[in-house]
Amino acid sequence: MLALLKMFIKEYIKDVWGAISSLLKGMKLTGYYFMHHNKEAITEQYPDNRKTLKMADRFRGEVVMPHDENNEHACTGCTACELACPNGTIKIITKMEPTPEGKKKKAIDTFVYRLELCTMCNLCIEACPTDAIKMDQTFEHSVFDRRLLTKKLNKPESKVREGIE
Amino acid sequence: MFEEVASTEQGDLVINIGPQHPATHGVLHLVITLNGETVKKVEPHLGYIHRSIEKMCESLSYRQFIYVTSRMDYLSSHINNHGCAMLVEKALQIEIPSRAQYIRVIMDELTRLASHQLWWGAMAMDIGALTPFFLAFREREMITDIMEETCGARLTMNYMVPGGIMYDIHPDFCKKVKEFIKHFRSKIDEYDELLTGNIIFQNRMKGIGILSKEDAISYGCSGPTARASGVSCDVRKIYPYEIYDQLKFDEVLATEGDSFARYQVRLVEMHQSMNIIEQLIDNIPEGEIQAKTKAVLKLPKGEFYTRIETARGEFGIYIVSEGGTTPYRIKFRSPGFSNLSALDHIVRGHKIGDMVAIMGTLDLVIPDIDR
Amino acid sequence: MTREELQAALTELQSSLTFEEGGEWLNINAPAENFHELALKLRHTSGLYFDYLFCQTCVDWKTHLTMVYHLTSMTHRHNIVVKIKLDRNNPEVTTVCDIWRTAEFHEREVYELFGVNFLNHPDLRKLILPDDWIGYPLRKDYDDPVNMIKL
Amino acid sequence: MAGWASNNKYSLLGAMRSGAQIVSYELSAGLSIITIVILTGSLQVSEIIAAQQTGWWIFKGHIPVLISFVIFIIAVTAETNRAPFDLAEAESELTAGFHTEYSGMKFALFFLAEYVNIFVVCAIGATLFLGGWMPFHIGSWESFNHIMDYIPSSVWFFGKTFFLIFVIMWFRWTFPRLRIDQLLNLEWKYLLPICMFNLILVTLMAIMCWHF
Repeated sequence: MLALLKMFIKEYIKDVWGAISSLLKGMKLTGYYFMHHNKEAITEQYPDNRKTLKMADRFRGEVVMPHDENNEHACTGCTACELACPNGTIKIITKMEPTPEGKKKKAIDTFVYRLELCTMCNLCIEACPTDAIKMDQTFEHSVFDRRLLTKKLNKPESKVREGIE
Repeated sequence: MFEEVASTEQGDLVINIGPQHPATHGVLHLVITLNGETVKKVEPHLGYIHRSIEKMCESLSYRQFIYVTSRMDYLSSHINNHGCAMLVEKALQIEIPSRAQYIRVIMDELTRLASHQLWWGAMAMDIGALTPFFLAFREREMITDIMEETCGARLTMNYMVPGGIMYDIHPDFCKKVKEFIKHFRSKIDEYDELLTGNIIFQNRMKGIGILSKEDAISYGCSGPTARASGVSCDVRKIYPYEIYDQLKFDEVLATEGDSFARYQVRLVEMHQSMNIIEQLIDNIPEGEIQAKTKAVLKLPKGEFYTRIETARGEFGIYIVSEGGTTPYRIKFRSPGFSNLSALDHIVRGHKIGDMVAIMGTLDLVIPDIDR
Repeated sequence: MTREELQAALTELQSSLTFEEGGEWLNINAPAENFHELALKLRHTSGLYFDYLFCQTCVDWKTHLTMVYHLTSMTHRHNIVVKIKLDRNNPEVTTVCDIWRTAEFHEREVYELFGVNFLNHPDLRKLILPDDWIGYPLRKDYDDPVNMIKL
Repeated sequence: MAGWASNNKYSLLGAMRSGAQIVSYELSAGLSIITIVILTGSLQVSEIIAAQQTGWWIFKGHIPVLISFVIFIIAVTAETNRAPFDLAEAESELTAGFHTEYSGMKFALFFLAEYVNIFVVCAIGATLFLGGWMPFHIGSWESFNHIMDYIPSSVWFFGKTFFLIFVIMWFRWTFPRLRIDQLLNLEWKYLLPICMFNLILVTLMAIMCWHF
């Protein structure tokens, strides 16, 4: 009887001690992080670090059409991107433009890009045969008027670069 | 809804958990009937973020429909995409280059790690511990950085295309992954220290929400939830895809079927995932990353089914093709949907606090359930 | 069990089954009548023992509906696909949720998206859609001029 | 009461939990205070502190006082509804418990009350176990004691109080929440018996004058 009681008390104390030590172990860890928060914590001071913040090169923020210094782009208006897009984000309006030889040639009038529909899936860039569009690394897209999200990607007066078919 | 209230016994309290509730991790609506603090019945009401992905896919081509699946189970978006790409490859009998296979598997396992880390933090948050959430996110941040660098996005990567992967890995990829594995190996012990050994945590978890093996099979559970009940259902082992049959890893099984078993299965799975990545990361073969495919994919007439092991369980895609460029009917068998159906069964008789803990260990992702 | 063995065993089980050629797994066409009995046999016959219903869905073929059950056996690791042709105007089939409990949710989903009526289902209510929704969205002729965006 | 009044099911559950919790934990908090009262022989706070002039009770009182200190900390954490005993406002279960429906100034008052509560119990703890405004002295280190005496007593008191508050907050980051039945089990099966046993020990100690 006494032995049983002794065992019970021993078990009881062991239980209580085990419980407390497991709690203390956790507290030690959080205490360590409290003391070493400068070293271990990863914090992006986001709006304040805009100047130094660099997104990864491949980060997909929005579709842009790069123009070179002569205000020329590489888009032929083949609508491959329009077909590849799952959401109807891209709409290409073409026009007929006279070439120097006097023939008429298809060229883009407006490259409409609706950012609000875009899911940044990169399918249009994959589809583009002339690498005319690419993904930009911007990510702050919020505006007050949703009409601003419908963008025209080709700059006014821009032309197709020579030699791109 | 009103009939439900009327049909409950007197003295029962009908309480709505969700659609906006911290415990549901999304917009799941649970109508629970309580007797005091004890749960008598749980009734899930779904559809708050149903986007009708199955219907949408019927009008998308076989290249386009892949991106939608990353919006389902957003935590294992990579693996969902992988499953879809695999299905198209299977139907068209495309052999994909081994470099792409290796990269796909590494990415899958990284996604699984990230998903389990997030689960660990969120589950700890469900039972009231705050620090685990931050610890888990700190490590997850490294994975998402790796993903961002290589795939271009942090969560919905859309890195898989039928026939391979979209573009080659970033030059720093291998170095960063190795760094991450080394770092995470040292940090995963902290997970144990902080939570696993904790007496309060153990009391909250052990013997709670027991799902027997028969029930797990009958309810169609899969993934860690079923493996904790002793159901051997790891698709990676049973129906190996890509290069999983050449890899050395164990299927993690537990027999208890309680919350603690589910917890431990996932923790051990993190170790297994790291082992897999370590086996692969130094041996990525050189070569092509994409097999040659036609610009417009047309699946042959017929029915195709692919299964893949996501972080939550078995993800199945069933496509009925009429031979055109778009699927005739597509069905996603999402692991969360089946796992959720077992919730009512295992929660009954437990306290409301346990219900939250059980939901945490089931690891439900609501967009996955709603689709 | 190999495909041929399965086919033989299933024919023995119920002679009215027809089998489809091709496909990854054995495809079975079963009649809608007495489906519950067949399901019970599939679940409990010792050689077959299909205890895991991992996917249950419905396909609208414009002329008829097809219920598709993907079954696997956790012990024998073989899979079959059971298909049941249903009348499109009055689709009715007995529930299997007493055999595979996961079917309860899957059937509710099929009920609201395809309008298939599951007999003896304990709780056949809409799961995803609002209670007052009209129409069956995943049927091919479903048209919703308000919410549908045509691209 | 506030939980009930707001006519919300979460709040009602929170209020019920809070009631059960406060009633049970009041006991062990009270009993652990009584140990000090026994040692001092007075209920007057000034006398309790005066008795600690030669050393704080937590050092003077050997293990029994240490035990009662630990129990006191646990009990007051529970009584002030702080994690891991924050069942009344368990955010993952009851969204916010009894104050789900309150916002603005009412919410502010609730929280003000809660934090004042923490401050008060920690102040009591500092008074009883850590010697109130008495500076930290070590036996015969005269010069060390002298330096300690220069620190104003109010700094000592607030320092001790804030240390206890810090410990309670430390609990909050670290521990997962208990379940309601475990909470009551902990009180009635562990804390109360230990407290009772401890009380006998302390009484014996006080009679035999084993403490310093």
